Amino acid sequence: MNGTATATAKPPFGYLAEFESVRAVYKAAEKVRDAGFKHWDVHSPFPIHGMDEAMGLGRSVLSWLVFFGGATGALTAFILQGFTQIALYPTIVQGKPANLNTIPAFFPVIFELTILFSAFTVLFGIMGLNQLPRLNHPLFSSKNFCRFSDDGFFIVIEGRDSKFSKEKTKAFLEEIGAKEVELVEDDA
Amino acid sequence: MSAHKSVKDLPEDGEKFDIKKVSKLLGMLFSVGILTTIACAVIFLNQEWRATMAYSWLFAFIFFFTLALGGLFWTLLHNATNSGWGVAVRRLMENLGLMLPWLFVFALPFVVIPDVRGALWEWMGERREMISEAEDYAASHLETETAEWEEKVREARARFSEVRSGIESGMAKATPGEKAFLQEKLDAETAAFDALKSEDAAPTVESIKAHHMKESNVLLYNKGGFLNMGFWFFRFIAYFVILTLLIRFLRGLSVRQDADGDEKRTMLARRMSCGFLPLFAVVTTFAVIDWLMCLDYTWFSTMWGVYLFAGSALSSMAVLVLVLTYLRNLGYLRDVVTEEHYHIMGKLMHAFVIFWAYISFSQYFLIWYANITEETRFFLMRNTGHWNTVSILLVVCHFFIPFLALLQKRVKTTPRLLCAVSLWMIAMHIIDMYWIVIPERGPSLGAGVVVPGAIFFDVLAFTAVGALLAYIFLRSLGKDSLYPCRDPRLEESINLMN
Amino acid sequence: MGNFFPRWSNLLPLKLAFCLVVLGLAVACAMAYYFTPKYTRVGYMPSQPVAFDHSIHVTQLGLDCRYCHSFVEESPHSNVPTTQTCYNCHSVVQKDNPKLAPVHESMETGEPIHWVQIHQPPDYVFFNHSVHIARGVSCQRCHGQVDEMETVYHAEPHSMGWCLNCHRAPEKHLRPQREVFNLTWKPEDEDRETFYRETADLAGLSYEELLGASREKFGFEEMDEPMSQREVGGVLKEAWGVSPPEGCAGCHR
Amino acid sequence: MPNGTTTADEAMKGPQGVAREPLVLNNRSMNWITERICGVVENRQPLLWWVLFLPSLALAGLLAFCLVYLVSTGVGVWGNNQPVAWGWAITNFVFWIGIGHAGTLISAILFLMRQRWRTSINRAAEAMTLFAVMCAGIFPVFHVGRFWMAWFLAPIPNANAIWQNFKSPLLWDVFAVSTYFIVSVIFWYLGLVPDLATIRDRCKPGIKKLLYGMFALGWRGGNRHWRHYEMGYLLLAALSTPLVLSVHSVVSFDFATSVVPGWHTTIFPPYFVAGAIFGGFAMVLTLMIPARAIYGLQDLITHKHVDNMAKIILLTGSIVGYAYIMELFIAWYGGNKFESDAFHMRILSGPYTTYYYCMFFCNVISPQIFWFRWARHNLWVVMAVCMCVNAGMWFERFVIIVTTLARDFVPGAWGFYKATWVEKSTFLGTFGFFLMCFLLFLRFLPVIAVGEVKGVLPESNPHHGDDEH
Repeated sequence: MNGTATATAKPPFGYLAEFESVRAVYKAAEKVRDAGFKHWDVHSPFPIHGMDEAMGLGRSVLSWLVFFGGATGALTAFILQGFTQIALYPTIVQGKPANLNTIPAFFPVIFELTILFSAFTVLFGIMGLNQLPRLNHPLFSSKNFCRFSDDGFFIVIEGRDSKFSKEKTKAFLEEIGAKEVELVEDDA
Repeated sequence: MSAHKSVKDLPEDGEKFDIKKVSKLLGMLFSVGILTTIACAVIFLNQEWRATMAYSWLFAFIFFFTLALGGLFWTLLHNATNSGWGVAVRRLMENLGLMLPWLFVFALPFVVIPDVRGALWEWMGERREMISEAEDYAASHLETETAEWEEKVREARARFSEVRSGIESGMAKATPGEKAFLQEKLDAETAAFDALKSEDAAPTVESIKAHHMKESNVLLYNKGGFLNMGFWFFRFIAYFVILTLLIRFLRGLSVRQDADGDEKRTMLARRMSCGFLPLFAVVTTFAVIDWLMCLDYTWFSTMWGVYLFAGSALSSMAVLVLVLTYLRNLGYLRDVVTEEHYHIMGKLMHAFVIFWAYISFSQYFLIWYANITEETRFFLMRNTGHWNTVSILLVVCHFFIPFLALLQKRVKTTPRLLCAVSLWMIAMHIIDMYWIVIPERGPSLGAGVVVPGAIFFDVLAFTAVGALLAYIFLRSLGKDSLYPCRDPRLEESINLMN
Repeated sequence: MGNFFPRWSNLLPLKLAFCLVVLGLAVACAMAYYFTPKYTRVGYMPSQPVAFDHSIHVTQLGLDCRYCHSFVEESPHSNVPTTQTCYNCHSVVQKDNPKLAPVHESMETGEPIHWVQIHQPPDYVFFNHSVHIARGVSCQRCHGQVDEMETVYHAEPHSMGWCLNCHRAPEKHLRPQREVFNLTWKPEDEDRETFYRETADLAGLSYEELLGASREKFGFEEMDEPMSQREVGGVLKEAWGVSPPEGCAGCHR
Repeated sequence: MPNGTTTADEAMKGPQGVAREPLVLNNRSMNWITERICGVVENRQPLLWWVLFLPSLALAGLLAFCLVYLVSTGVGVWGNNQPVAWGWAITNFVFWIGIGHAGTLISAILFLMRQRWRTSINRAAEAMTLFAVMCAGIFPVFHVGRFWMAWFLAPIPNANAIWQNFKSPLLWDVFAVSTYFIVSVIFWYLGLVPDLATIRDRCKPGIKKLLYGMFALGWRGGNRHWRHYEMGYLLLAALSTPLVLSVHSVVSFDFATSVVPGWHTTIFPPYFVAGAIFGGFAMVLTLMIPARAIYGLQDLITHKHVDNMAKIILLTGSIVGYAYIMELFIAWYGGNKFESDAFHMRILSGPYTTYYYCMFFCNVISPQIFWFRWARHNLWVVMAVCMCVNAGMWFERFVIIVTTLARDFVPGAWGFYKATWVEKSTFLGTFGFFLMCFLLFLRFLPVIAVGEVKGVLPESNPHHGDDEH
């Protein structure tokens, strides 16, 4: 909207190329990967099966984070219950002793807190790894881009990629089957 | 990402397992099986060892029974859920289930030798004793009891006439209100007296017997409707007849489809499997109630059937993984089964590891928490002394270790690793079954906690049943194609993507 | 079409989250301090209709607690003295002191003095003064150094946790029964021989037995070493068999 | 996968042979799906929405009134007393918590099993879960009497220097239900993020765009994001599955850990879980069959969906039946006098035998009609059975709680329980609150997971059309 004066000084955010179908964007992604680009992404209304391999991405590290999140939860619950029931407030109720032999009775809460902590790790893990929330982004200034959430399939090659060049990249994108290529400025 | 595979590229008649390739193994299994079976037979013939051996045999039998039962379950589930992924391995499930009719042969000692079943299921002997004792008692006491009853009636008559005359004399000078009250009293007295002197109240052999049985063992008497020999035999036969019919019907459909490729057979199998599932549930539940829960007829748990089912489905999936890998190593099923199938089988194993833990924890937990005398016996026996070590071992090794192992995708998709887990799971299932059957032996036979030396019998029985069944299983693999080669869903299955 | 959200909105969520965390911690700390009886009760010092000075009566004049709170040993409730009790002395002493005007007025009209109650357990708590007194819990343990107060105030929180502190470890607070009303008593002042001779009777042991057992347990060597609260309380707890209730039904009946 | 022009009429007849049915009928395009689902949120609501919303609002008001009346007057306005101290309050709690199980079940278990038909119904079912759990939470909170003291259940240090009794099933319940609610909210919200982005991108700048935009977190649909998102979603599904099982198991522990006859039986945990799924699916169908008709979503929520859910109802209903029979068998077989008497009282001689037979008919007999395809494909029959099941599951909880408490060990302590108008109105009010929340959800959020439905279209497979050459 604004950004006309400074846009020339700054490098552009990148090229936004639209593709016809899932199949087309998938094939194109394989080519972009093979061309050796680093800072690029495929935008689609839903996750495309097999796109991680097509883009050459590995497995998400989220599962490890969640494993440790869950372990923290289990430990928290164990310490919370052990500490309060055995050390701080040992009462003999339900005919159960106030020592570690009562551990079966602690299982339900250990389980619940494991799940709770894991779920929080998932939520904040996704937000952290994806650097969300991010409400303002150069891509949003493209009128065309908003169709990514409807039925548009896009490949974005960013300007900060070392292989990026204003002319060649555009030609490359058109060559791999882009329907329309648009230069997105880093204005916002 | 591999290219789409077509059924057309596969051999038209499927792959047949050539048993000649494994003739050495078969020969070994057969000879070991026969030798150990003879040894077992010798032990059974020995009066002194028979009871000890009975438990060993039950342990061996029930372990393999649960495996075969699991084969049937997976076949049923696969058909009923209209599933596509498992077509490639369905024949293996069917073959595993097909061991059920054979297991009847191995169950024969329980039916044929009275001492064997008597040693295992004490209610049989106790019940017989209870009945004969009650009969003797009834026969010898009929006269005295009748005399006693007559005496009682006589006394009551005297008392009744006294009361009646008293009331009647009182009625003469009573107010209307009092009259009604006295009349009521008189009616009650008359009714009580009539009841006592009526023919029904007269002691008979039957009534004395029933009364005596109730007195001597009320629990066994009350359970007589379920725990009696006639019904027990009927159930025993019925279980095997039903299970045999189920598996033969489904496998028959499947094999006939190999020849004609008729889609309708798939539809029929699906419809029938849905209907068979309730039947399967009932048979499984009562079979394990009969054979395992009744090892101690005083103990009970509503969860019992589900608990055995969970272990059965889990370990039979492990067996399927092992058999599959074995066949693939021999060069079969290479084009049909991929790592994706392993992945799903691994996931199912994982699910059942959790399910087993859930069920067994719930069962233990509720009994432990409520702490009611009649229920805790089972766990008192297994959570004290050396058996407690086994219990704790089960918690750690039947749940935590495989759970953590199967958490990783790599383990589920690598056949070698999944086989290791499967072997582990089967070992744990052996221990689980041992832990269910064997602790009952020592106390039942009056030989302390553990019968010394009996473990050799256990190993022997296990080897005998195992080797022979493995022999039969391998041979039955060779009869038909190793996968349903004309199943309409085969293409979907071989292109499986997780 | 440009971005709907301005650029500064990108960092806003993080800033907000940070502020929320700080705010949350602040609120938690504030509540932990200000919403507990430690804060809400302790220090409560209402002005009474008569400016009665405990420090004069107790410390200077040496009046025993029981002179005024006469039923504290027998009754669950500790009574507040009647006007007549005041008049025992003040009909003569300081008769014309203007501070005593409400007392005279009360005496004339028969209307009791409206003392403001300071220590008030909730109605669902059954607290019995007499049992505590009978087992060596001094007034001062719950009401503070009343003997030095010019105006009485709430010295201890009287929260449930505070009660439980003592119920869980009574040995930290017990003293010989004769010293319950001695608000200046210290364990160091206690004479060991007297203490053990008295306590041996309570414990049903001989003096030598009790002394020997304690010597082992508390590790003193000389008889004239000063005694510690641990020793006094520990021995008394054993001797009396004190095991205060820790379950709910002990106080909430 | 053959995908001709299957229409709703053809789908009615069911699958021909073994071919797989398409999940979206009439070959709809992605844009059509977006328009249709977002249209529900963006367009004016149909008259029927208002017709349903206003009475729901009124009933929710009744709930508020009843609760205010309860608190201001005292818990005595409810009919519970000794010996039946739990009565309707806990019956309703277990009932609503059970309803709340289908949502996460559909989302999690069916997701893990790669049952792609879940995509059309999971969003609504999850929303239903949340509202049902809210309704459930009301009852125990107010049942404690002084509900402003309910924070005593949280394990935080306080001036009382005591700690919760972690050996108590009731405390496990607190943990289980609150964990379940939080995880369900996370699951639901995570699934909503891409769809909120869809609505955001369609909004004109304004307050709506601001709100949807804020909650969409600036989602851009990049595959580098989808990668973590998909993994996270999978993990949440994997976590929610045992969580669903645990919640109702823990609820069953409230009963089964005791020694009370009729409560203490080891099959309770799986039996409660099956019952919860059973009742939950019935409620999903009860809500979704009208909703799809009102908003014209028949191409997305097809007969296949109804058929599958009917089958799950049949399955879980039969599992519940298995548990009933096992309970009866073991009550007789176990030889415990009190246990067998408790069941004798339930089915033959007690004051509440009618409830038992209602329960048995509604839960075990009525779903058996789903063995027949015509019944699963006749929406009226499906609705009728679902209503039966909704009622039957309430009866089940009533039978378990009230008949047992009214007739426990000592005849001298027996009693009779009758609910007051306050309890009845409160229960009715929760239905109002539930429906109100659900209607508001329909109004403001995408009722179907837009992105996920697009993902099950044949053309969403990157290899779609690879063979045709």
